[in-house]
Amino acid sequence: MKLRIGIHGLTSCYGCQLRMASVRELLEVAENFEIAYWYMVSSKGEISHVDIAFVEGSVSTAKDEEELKKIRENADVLVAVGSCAIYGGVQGMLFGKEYEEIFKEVYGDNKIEFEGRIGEPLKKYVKVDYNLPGCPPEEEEIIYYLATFAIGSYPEEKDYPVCTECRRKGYPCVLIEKNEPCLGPLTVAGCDARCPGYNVACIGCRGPLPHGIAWFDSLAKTFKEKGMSKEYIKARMEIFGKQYEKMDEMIEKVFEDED
Amino acid sequence: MKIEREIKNDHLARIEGKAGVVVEIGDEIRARINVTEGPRFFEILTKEKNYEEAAAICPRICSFCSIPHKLTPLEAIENALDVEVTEQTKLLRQMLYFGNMVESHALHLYLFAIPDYLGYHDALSMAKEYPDLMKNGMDLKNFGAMVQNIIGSREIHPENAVVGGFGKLPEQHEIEKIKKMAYNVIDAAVATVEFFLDYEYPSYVNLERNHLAIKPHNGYGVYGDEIVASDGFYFSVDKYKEYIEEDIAPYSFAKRGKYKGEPFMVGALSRIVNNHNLLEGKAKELLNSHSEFVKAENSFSNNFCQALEIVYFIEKIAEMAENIKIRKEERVKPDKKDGKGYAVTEAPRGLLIYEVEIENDIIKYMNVITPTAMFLPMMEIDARNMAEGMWKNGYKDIDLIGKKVEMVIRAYDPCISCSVHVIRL
Amino acid sequence: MRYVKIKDEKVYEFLEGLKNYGKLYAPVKISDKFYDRKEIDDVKKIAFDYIRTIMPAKKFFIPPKEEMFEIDIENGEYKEKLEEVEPFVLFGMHPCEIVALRILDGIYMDEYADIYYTRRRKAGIIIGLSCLPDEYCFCNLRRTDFVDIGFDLFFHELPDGYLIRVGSPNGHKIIDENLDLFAEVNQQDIDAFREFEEKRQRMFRCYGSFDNIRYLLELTMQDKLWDEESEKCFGCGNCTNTCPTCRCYDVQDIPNIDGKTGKRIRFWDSCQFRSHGLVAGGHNFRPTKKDRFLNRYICKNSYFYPLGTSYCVGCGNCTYFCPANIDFLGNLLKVRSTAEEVKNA
Amino acid sequence: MHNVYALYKCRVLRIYDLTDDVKLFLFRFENPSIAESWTFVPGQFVQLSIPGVGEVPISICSSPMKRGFFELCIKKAGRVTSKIFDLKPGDSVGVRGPYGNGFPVKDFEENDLLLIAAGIGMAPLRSVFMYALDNRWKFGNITVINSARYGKRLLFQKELEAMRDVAEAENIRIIQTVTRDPDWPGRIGRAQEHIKYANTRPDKSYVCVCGPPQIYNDVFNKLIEHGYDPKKIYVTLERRMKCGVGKCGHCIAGSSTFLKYICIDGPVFGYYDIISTPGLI
Ligand SMILES: Cc1cc2nc3c(=O)[nH]c(=O)nc-3n(C[C@H](O)[C@H](O)[C@H](O)COP(=O)(O)OP(=O)(O)OC[C@H]3O[C@@H](n4cnc5c(N)ncnc54)[C@H](O)[C@@H]3O)c2cc1C
Ligand code: SF4
Ligand code: SF4
Ligand code: SF4
Repeated sequence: MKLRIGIHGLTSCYGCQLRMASVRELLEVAENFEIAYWYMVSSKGEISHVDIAFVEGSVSTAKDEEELKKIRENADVLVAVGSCAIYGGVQGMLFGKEYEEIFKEVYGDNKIEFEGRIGEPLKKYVKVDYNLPGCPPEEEEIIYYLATFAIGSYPEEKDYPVCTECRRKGYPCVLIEKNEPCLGPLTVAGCDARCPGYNVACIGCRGPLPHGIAWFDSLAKTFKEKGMSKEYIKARMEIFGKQYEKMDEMIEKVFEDED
Repeated sequence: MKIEREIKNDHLARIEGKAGVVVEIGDEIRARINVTEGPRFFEILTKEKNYEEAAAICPRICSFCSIPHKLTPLEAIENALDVEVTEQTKLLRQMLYFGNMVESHALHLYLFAIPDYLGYHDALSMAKEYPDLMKNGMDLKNFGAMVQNIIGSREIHPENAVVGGFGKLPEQHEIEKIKKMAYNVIDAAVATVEFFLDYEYPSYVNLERNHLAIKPHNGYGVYGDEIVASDGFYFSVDKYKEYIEEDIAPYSFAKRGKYKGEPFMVGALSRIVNNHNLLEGKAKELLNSHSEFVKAENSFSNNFCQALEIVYFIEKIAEMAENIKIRKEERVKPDKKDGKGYAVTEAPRGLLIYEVEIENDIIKYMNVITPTAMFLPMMEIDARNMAEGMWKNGYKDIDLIGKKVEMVIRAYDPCISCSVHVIRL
Repeated sequence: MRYVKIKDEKVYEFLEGLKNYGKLYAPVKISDKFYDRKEIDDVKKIAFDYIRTIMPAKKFFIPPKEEMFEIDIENGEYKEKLEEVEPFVLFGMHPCEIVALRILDGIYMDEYADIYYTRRRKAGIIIGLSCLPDEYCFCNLRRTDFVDIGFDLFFHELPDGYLIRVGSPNGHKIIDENLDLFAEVNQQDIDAFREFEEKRQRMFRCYGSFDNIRYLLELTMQDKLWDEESEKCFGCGNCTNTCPTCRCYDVQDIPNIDGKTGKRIRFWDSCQFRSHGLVAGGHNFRPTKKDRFLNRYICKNSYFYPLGTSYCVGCGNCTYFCPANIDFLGNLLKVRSTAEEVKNA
Repeated sequence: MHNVYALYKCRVLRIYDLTDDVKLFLFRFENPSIAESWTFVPGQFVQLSIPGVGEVPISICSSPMKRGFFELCIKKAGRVTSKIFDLKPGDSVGVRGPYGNGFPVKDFEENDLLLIAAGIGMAPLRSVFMYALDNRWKFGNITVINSARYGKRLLFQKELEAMRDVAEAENIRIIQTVTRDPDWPGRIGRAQEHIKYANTRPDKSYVCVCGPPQIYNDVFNKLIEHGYDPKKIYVTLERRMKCGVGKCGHCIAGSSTFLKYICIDGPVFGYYDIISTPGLI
């Protein structure tokens, strides 16, 4: 029996769905699964019971929330796909600010009939069974997740950082060599350290490591020793890590003595 | 107004992002496009960030055009900081950009638009009966993706393009690979153009309109400093606020562009209308023999023009790959720390404008105007005209009208995520 | 032992000739500061003065990621996947890495010999190269600064060439087949060799006895030093990945999208990762970062009995490649072994 | 050269539910020559693979006297074990082994035998027990203490209960106790509290213990209090394992002066190994 899957997008750049739609094995995916719902790709179907729902995007409007809850009610398993769904994404950076103020800054005194909010991860609203990280996720991982479900199992999530893939690939370390603010040490692996491989410091697009093992404090300390300012470190780490519990606190701790 | 019938679709399928459409039929006919995608406030996200980080955030505005949303802010930043990148960087960036054009157009045509033409819900079911057609689409998409993977590090959110150049230059053998593949897929591109020759455009959406496109630096390119309108007027990008204004509608998180107070169009059709004489090679031949398919007043021609562009850009990539000899060079580091800069490029869906102000390496102000925000009002008019035309000509099947209205919208290839990145003027 | 000499002007010819014995790999510069072993096209690119490579030589024998089996899920079968192993030559191996390989041999070619490792090991020719230490090296403390076995040939730098020690039948064969490239070793060479060795010995960061470190370490596991040092750690695994003797690997079954076939792969793992000590039911034998941090110190300083050395060969990689700047030897010295640090070394 | 990671195909013959999350599986080797030659020592384990899902170490819980067949008692714990739970008779799996040192059963001969199990710990000890039953004349008195939190979690509870009376006549004592189950009609309390009821003579006994690591110290203290010889106390440990043959490094444990692989140096360790090695339990 083919598994029924649904693929959904809340507020995002649609990159995760696009990545799913552009996997090389797309036609095999269509063959091996019953795609019950995928608005970006198909005008057929509506939210109905599925074995597995994949959801990208952050909850950024009242409508998103409503839709997400409906998806959850209709899915046996829910997978949060991508940095927006897992940590709120780049728009999640505004976390902690007042929505009304930001709205005003952008829309002035105009009124819009939909209710917007600051982007938040799915787990704030519903139970998430698995995370498929990435911004966007890698083709290999998308296939791995789907395939493990297809054989009646489930994926093993990575809990080690980009650094280790960087080393497995033999790339020169940009943090040691060029003192560039690489976030590889606290970012969940899976991209085969793409950016360090291009001599670009990782900006942590896959999001911080799960299980409380993203050591923002240790890394901030090293950055500080390399002469970076607190504002700079914070600004960089928050791009994908703002909604990681204790990120702010961990960075503050490193700069405590100074303030 | 008493509403007799209403077409309402909360969530349009097969477009990028989340929007709905409402058509009300009564004494008069009204249409509006509800952009329900949540706001993401990119101007605020990038504020107070180092420019390098800002340039990494911008692509996240939209995955379909993440390359334009990387390369355009880079150019604006470089303009602000007086960075003059090398010729090689310019060439590679152009190639990267063209790769994105091919992929984006291929995805849009094959995944979103063509199923409409053939009467399918989606490309996946279409693929069963039209496997060869679908293979063309996948080949084109894969080719575009390959170019972006090689030069940009990946096809979505390319991190290799950085201020002053590239983190790592592609290897010569990778360029060779691009060249080889380009020649392999050109037939698929031509077949795409030919696909559209079997279809006529609905005349209901015929309407005189202004087309805005870039005045390219060289050839039928994507980089330039000036914007030309089909009314003959042109202006340089730093004056954009004088001619392009935006307003807000209560049913949309996206702002809506006007040129001299009027709705206008941007995108593949606008580029061909304004710059067709710059086309070369096979694309030019195809255009010459099928010029009746380019109708400035009909937005359906946009799909045909996208297909033409695929041919053009693949040939161009092949030509560039033929000539380029990768030289080792370092990225150019800016001497300045402050400045104000503008950039405009032609994203797959049309003009994309970035404005930045930098103080001590930190972004103090950033403004982005995306193509979808520009053409939204025009798209709404076309959607309305489609519904009205059909209704007045005796079509009473609301579902059918709804489908056709969706087709109009899809012809534009709107990018809703882009449109709600949210702009501040 | 058999000794021969090669003069500088013949070295490149010799290296070029090595390609007849297999693919030639040697250290090359890959960025401003780092070296790695790569396949050599142009022998002039070989870096003779490198000290350490970012990937230890273990990568040639246990690749960072490899496929072990093809899986036929439908029929419940695992088919072993053994790719063709071609002969290859590793030129420029320093003593510590040669010992490290022998430690890996002990692990991988014991009673339960690992076929993947063994096949590659048998296909590899090892050519050593003498080196001068930097402030990260402490092979002298580990007694791995000089090797008697474990190589086919070993090159010792001389002012005008290299003194070569021949360490295996394969080594003899290579010398014999290229006899015209070599000369006899004369008194001058012997003096130069001695001088080099003396100079080298004077350059180390510390001297003294280090074997007792394992007792001292065990006795000081409660010290707050370990709290402080582990706090700096990113838990990123760079230390274990760059360590020539760390060899933990993880295994995963990866099904294909058809759900009918798949592959079993293995890839480098690290004891610095949370899941390394995790067992079903959520119990973790090394639940905190400090536990994991200390685990490496314990493991590396324990004895590898078959060779009578510690698992750590004193190469200094883990310190040099630590992005958090944690000094492995420095910390060991802090728990006070009797070895003494020489300032201004 | 033989590939140590290569798997022998085995078929599931029978499945018994032991508790709501533990099942007993009876396997048979497909290949007759392996079925004939394959043997093991109680306390050893196999690596069991579910194709496409993964591999896990599982102790063998039957007696080695039964050639060609073996039993595994498996608790549903995660990815692989959940898939094992979906197996049906006739399905095939991959098995390799046996691995580990096992209990020194030869040394046990002519002594009394005290087996103390908590929770899933009964799995490896059942193998020792079955072996002792198959070779009854070689051993002295035998006591099995089987403990769990709740009655319904006691492994092999029925099997053991059924043989209780006959067993007493054979100088085999079976003690089943639970810690948290008010409805349980039998004994209450932790395993170590029942050592005093054993029929084994402390000065003539070998002791085997298996359970969660937290219980070991208490059990040891009680045993020593009762006069059991620390030299003759054995435990079996568990760790994450990916190879079972001393390669993958996951099961390395201990301290810098005593570093051990649980898979090849263990999983069975003596009492003195344990107390002289921080980190082993
Ligand atoms: C020597 C030995 C004997 C064992 N005997 C039995 C037995 O008789 N019956 C029984 O039910 N269980 C036994 N276990 C425990 C059993 O191996 C784990 O329950 C099992 O590995 C869990 O795997 P999983 O994939 O279901 O769980 P997950 O938690 O999803 O595990 C994922 C991976 O982690 C590893 N892993 C997780 N937990 C353990 C663990 N406890 N031990 C080793 N590796 C682990 C495995 O490699 C597994 O593939 C034994 C363990 C060891 C080491
Ligand atoms: S470059 Fe970044 S990811 Fe790579 S090892 Fe260094 S810190 Fe880690
Ligand atoms: S290296 Fe970092 S920024 Fe680059 S793709 Fe990986 S996680 Fe994202
Ligand atoms: S522990 Fe450090 S110094 Fe010792 S062998 Fe490993 S990497 Fe080298």
